Amino acid sequence: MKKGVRALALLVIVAVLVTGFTGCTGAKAKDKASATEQTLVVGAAKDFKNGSEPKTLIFDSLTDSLEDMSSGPRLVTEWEKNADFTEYTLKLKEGVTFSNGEKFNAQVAKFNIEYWPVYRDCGYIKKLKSIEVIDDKNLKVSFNESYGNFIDELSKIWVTLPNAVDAKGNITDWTGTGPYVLKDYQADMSATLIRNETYWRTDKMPGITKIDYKVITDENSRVMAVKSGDVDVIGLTEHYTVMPFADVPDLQANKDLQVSICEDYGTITTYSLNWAKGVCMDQNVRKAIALGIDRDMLCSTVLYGVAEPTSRFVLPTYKFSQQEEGLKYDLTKAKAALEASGYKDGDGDGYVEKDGQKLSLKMVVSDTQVNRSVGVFLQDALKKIGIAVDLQVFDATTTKTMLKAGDFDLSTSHPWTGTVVSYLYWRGNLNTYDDYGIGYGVNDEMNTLTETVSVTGDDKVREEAFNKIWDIQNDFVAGVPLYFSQRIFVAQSNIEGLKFCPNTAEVDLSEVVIK
Amino acid sequence: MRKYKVKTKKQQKNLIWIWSGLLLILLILIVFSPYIFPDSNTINYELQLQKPSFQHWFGTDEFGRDLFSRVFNGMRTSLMYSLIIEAIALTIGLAIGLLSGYLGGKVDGFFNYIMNVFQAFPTTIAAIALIAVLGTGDLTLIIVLSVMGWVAYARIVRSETLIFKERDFVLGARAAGGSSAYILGKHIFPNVLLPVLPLATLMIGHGIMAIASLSFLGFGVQPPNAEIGLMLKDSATFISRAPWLLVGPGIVLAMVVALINALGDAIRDKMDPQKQMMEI
Amino acid sequence: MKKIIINRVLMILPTVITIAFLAFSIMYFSPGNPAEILMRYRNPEGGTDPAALAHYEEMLGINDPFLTQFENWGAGILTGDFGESFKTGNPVTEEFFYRIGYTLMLSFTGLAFSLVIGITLGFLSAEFKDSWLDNLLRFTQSLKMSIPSFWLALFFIYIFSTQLRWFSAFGYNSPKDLILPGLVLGLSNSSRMVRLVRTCILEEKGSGYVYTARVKGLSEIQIFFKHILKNITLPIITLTGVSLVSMIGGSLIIENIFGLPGIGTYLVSAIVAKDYPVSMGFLFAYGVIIVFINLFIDIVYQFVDPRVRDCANAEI
Amino acid sequence: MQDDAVLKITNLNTYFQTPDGNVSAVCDVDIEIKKGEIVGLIGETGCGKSVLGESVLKVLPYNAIANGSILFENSELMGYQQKQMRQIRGRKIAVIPQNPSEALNPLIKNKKQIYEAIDHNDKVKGTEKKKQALRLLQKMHFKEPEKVLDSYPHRLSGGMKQRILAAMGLCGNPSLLIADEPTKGLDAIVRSQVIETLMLFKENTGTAMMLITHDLNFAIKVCDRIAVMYAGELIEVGSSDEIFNNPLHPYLMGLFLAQPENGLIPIEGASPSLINLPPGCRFHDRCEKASEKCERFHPEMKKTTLTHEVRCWNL
Repeated sequence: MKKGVRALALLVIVAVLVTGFTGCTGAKAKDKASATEQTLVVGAAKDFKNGSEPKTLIFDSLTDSLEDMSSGPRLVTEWEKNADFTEYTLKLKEGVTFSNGEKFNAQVAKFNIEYWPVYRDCGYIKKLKSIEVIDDKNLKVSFNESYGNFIDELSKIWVTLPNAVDAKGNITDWTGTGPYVLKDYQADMSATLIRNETYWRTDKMPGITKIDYKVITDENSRVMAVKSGDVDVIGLTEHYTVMPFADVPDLQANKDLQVSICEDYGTITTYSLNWAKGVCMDQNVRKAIALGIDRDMLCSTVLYGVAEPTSRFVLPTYKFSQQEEGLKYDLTKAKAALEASGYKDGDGDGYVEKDGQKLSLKMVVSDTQVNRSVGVFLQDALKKIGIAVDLQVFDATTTKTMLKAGDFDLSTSHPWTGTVVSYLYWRGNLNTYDDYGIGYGVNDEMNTLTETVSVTGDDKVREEAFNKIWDIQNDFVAGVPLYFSQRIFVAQSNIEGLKFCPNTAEVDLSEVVIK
Repeated sequence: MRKYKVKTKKQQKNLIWIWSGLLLILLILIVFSPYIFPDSNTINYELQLQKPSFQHWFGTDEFGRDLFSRVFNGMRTSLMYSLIIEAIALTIGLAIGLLSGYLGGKVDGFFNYIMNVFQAFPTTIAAIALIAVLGTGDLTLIIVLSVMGWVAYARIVRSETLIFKERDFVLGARAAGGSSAYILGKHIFPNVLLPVLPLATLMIGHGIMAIASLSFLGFGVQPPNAEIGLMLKDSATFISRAPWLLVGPGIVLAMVVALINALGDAIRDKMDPQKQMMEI
Repeated sequence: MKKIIINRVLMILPTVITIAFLAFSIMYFSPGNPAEILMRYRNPEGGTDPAALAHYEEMLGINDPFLTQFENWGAGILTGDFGESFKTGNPVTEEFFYRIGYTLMLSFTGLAFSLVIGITLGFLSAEFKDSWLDNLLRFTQSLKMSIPSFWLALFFIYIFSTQLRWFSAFGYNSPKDLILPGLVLGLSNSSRMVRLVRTCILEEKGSGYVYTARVKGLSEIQIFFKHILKNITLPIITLTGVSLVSMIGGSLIIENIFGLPGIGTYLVSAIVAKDYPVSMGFLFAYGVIIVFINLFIDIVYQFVDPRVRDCANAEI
Repeated sequence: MQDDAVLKITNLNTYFQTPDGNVSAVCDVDIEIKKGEIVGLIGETGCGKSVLGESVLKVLPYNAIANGSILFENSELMGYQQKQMRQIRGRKIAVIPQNPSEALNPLIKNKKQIYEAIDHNDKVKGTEKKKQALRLLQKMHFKEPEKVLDSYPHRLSGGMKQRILAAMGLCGNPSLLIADEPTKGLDAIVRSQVIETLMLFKENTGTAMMLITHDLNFAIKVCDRIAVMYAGELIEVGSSDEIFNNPLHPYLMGLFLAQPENGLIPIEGASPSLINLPPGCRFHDRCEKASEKCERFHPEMKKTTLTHEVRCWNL
């Protein structure tokens, strides 16, 4: 009996010790900053210097993207163009300085216009003849041929100091004219930014004085972090969905959090079909795949009703987007397409075969919850039309390596984002493999059309060319658009003023306050 | 004086029977899971993320698949791979341990040193590094864990061989002119096999856990195959919405491994009566 | 004494060299062209320029024979130069020393938990042998041994972070953030400790000197603290070493889940990202740390047990 | 009469609870030790003689249960709590544990272990404590007591360890010494040292002794009275002379025949399991004279002389 008492006493002591330990360290945690000092803790998916979004906090672009995807003034305040789009005169904002005191002038702008387009998929560099510095505030840009997309593309030029870059398109000195100044940076881990108190756009002066940028690579950890209040917001510095869709309903139900879903700007998740190698060389197989996927079902089940089904390549908000949806779900048509190529289920195992060869796709995706779930969904969906899917999930690097080697039949791909014209320049012309699978440059006509849409200043011509592009893509099926994946911010409920920007890369904190 | 209730031999035996029975039931469910639960991979979106109920004891996952049947399907993969891994590791370990212990000298020194090197790398990390070389996949998983697993066997076989080498019957056989191969195969091998048995049992549990860990990190079994680590990885996403996704696989995994370990302990006790004596 | 220690240290030299060799060859034989990988990291937005590739190949010396490359790398190690990370461009040593702190903090927190848990529960289990408490403790131990640490981690996060909000679920902001991962690590490694402490205490309790102490009139508490504790130190130290090794190895999955910037997570991400210098350097470092922990245990052994100490002295 | 007895055990039963059933290690034992008397307790290994000693001191393993009566200096120990028992152990009853090579903690210096014993009896301060320890060691005829104090047990020989254990026993004021197998596994020379040690002890304290041993010759040499134990019960008690000159129980006779000087004739068979004891005489299946009665009925102790008792039907 005495022993029992002693045991109890020991347990109590241990418990006291443990709680004492936790209590002490708990008390050390610092209080939140006072009202005037507002710190926003951002949970990010990527290294600060690696993504395209974080840099928009430090740098300014030459022009702004507006909601209809046209351009507005920023560092370039006014522009004039001649009738055939071969000459542009740009007027620059006066009195803008970099955070280290250097002035922004025509020389700096000229450097940026010449240096960055290669790394930002801007087509104008191919037609650029000369840039003439008229005076400190005025530039004249001349092209060899007419180029109508120039001003739009300037929205992708984020202005750095001329001596702040290396020969490979890397920024070596992160000094910009933007709303924030980079104070501290740990590769792959964190960054600290403080407000640029002399920011030239006084109307856009942010209320947040300090940003703690924390890299959280694991998607579940990211969600946990915002749930437990460790970070104020996630999804802010990425142009894609950074949390599993499955979490969204749960996050929405959480009273401590607010979930903003962007209705207008986002990306369309598109899967790539390896049309240059293997079974997917057969157009009918590609068609069957595109027809065999029930996108409504996909979105309502494994995407939890958060994503919207679509079979378009670009958002309908885009002026030149295709008029109608592309290939829609149709089981009979899908089966017919397969039959047309001679695929039949001869042995009754549920899978079709041709020349004794079972139709089996190698599906390669990188390891995220959404990819795994969609993969299993597709596997199940394609089984219904008799196609077997060998799902292989790898880490991001391995996936990229395999895609680049063409070692896949079906894979995730890069959506048609950025300005559509830039995307066409990048992957619309490509007929080989890259990190995102295979390009959409399925024939020579795609090259001509890409040329046309970027050069012309005439919306009619552009529209015609785009319609042809959509026809080609819908007919050839180099890729299968599946769903419209919105941008989603998840933030603590005391944070107000988070907003989505038309330029998907831009992070605009000008109206954000922490209550 | 305090009175302790000491379990009688009969009670102990009964307990062992209960455990063995439980393990047997689990093993039957696991081994024959494809026949007992033929539609564990059948997708039914109407049943998405259902709470545990009478029809679905562990609930359902995001594809509406019955978690209970999937858990056993998953354990089947784990158990099968673990058995293969331990069989390979045991073979390598036996061969090296026997040679090392019997031949001694430079051979022993060499193998000892190799074993030290192998033990310098934590299993998970070494496995991931090797998987990086060989590529992710189920086969790689088996190879890698076998390569990392033999050392434990080799050590115990070696020390047992050293003991038996000096035993009279071995010395006698040697004096009678038996060849080394004959002595190793006929006299030492059967004797060292016995002490290895409890370790081998314990290592099956370890193997299951190692496979689960690697799959959890994304270096193991591929979907849509059910595997415990993979299922737990998915459950991480649904942890607040559907915590039961974490519970079911955890319970079965813990039960199977615990029971296998208990079996290993029982075997060891049986073979080491001294321990039992000590307990008196 | 000194001689013995020096001897031991010298004996690990070939092991260390082999570890270096293995670490190097694993990365050498892994698929992919390091020059191409390096180029992609240094120039993420550019294409593949053959001239640039040639330049990077030249820089890395990847066309040299295997042994030459190994020698170069080995020579670098001797001068403390492990190369630079492909990904971040920082020296590997810098990356390492920045992160090893977190791993060690985590491991030692885990160790502390496992010792406290192990000794307390082991003591209780032995003291109340065969009582309900002992049975319960033994049952939980064997169950705990069969639960993977990541399961425990997820479960704890669910309970303590998302439900109770006591601890943060991610990253390292204050020492408090080590409690949960440390507890998970400690718990999943404590089963062996509890078992060991229990068996050792029981064994010691049946031993001659405890009998002597008893008949001398010492109380059980006195006997435990003055005699038994000292005698079970040795096996505890040995197991502590083993646990430390397994914790440093096993911390990777915990670091991963709790987002601690330790060497485990970083090594895995480096392996995945094919950041060769980091992978090789960290693999090597892992091996060496573990070899040295084992060495350390060996030496501590000598100090604790006067019998071993005397033998050591006699050998000189 | 009563005042004369240091220890009076009546009807002592000790058994162990094990998974196989209860093991009765000590069965209905009655024994008495008078002041200054040396009583030998003889029997083969496992007959329960050590358990008898442990029962007196209440240092039995946790699964043991003892009942009966143990009167020590007229107080009933049976009802004592462990705390009260500690006042007896080391102070009133000293013990020289069996197997001296394991009876000292190998990791603690000798002096500390001796100090513990001193501390238990009365608190003395540092230097005084050392002096007392030295005195004790000198009493035990150590030649270099300082050196002994400062070394670890493994540096000492078996005989020296035993003398240290004896020294620890000396530091109280014991009226009873229990020496458990003091000669087990020792050669002739060391054995004579042990006898010397015990004699030294007696000289120093004049205490009564319970000598637990399996060594018949040794017991006869040293003891005043001898009790023979077999399978947990006493089978013959008598003075040394009576036991030596007139052994009555067949088992005791067998023991004498098994002595080296008598030709090493072993007793056939083995002692019975203490779990399932035969109903009759516990020795019957090894006994040449066993009759059916021996097989079926358990014999009681019978007095043959005033001091000689035996448990056998054949007398």
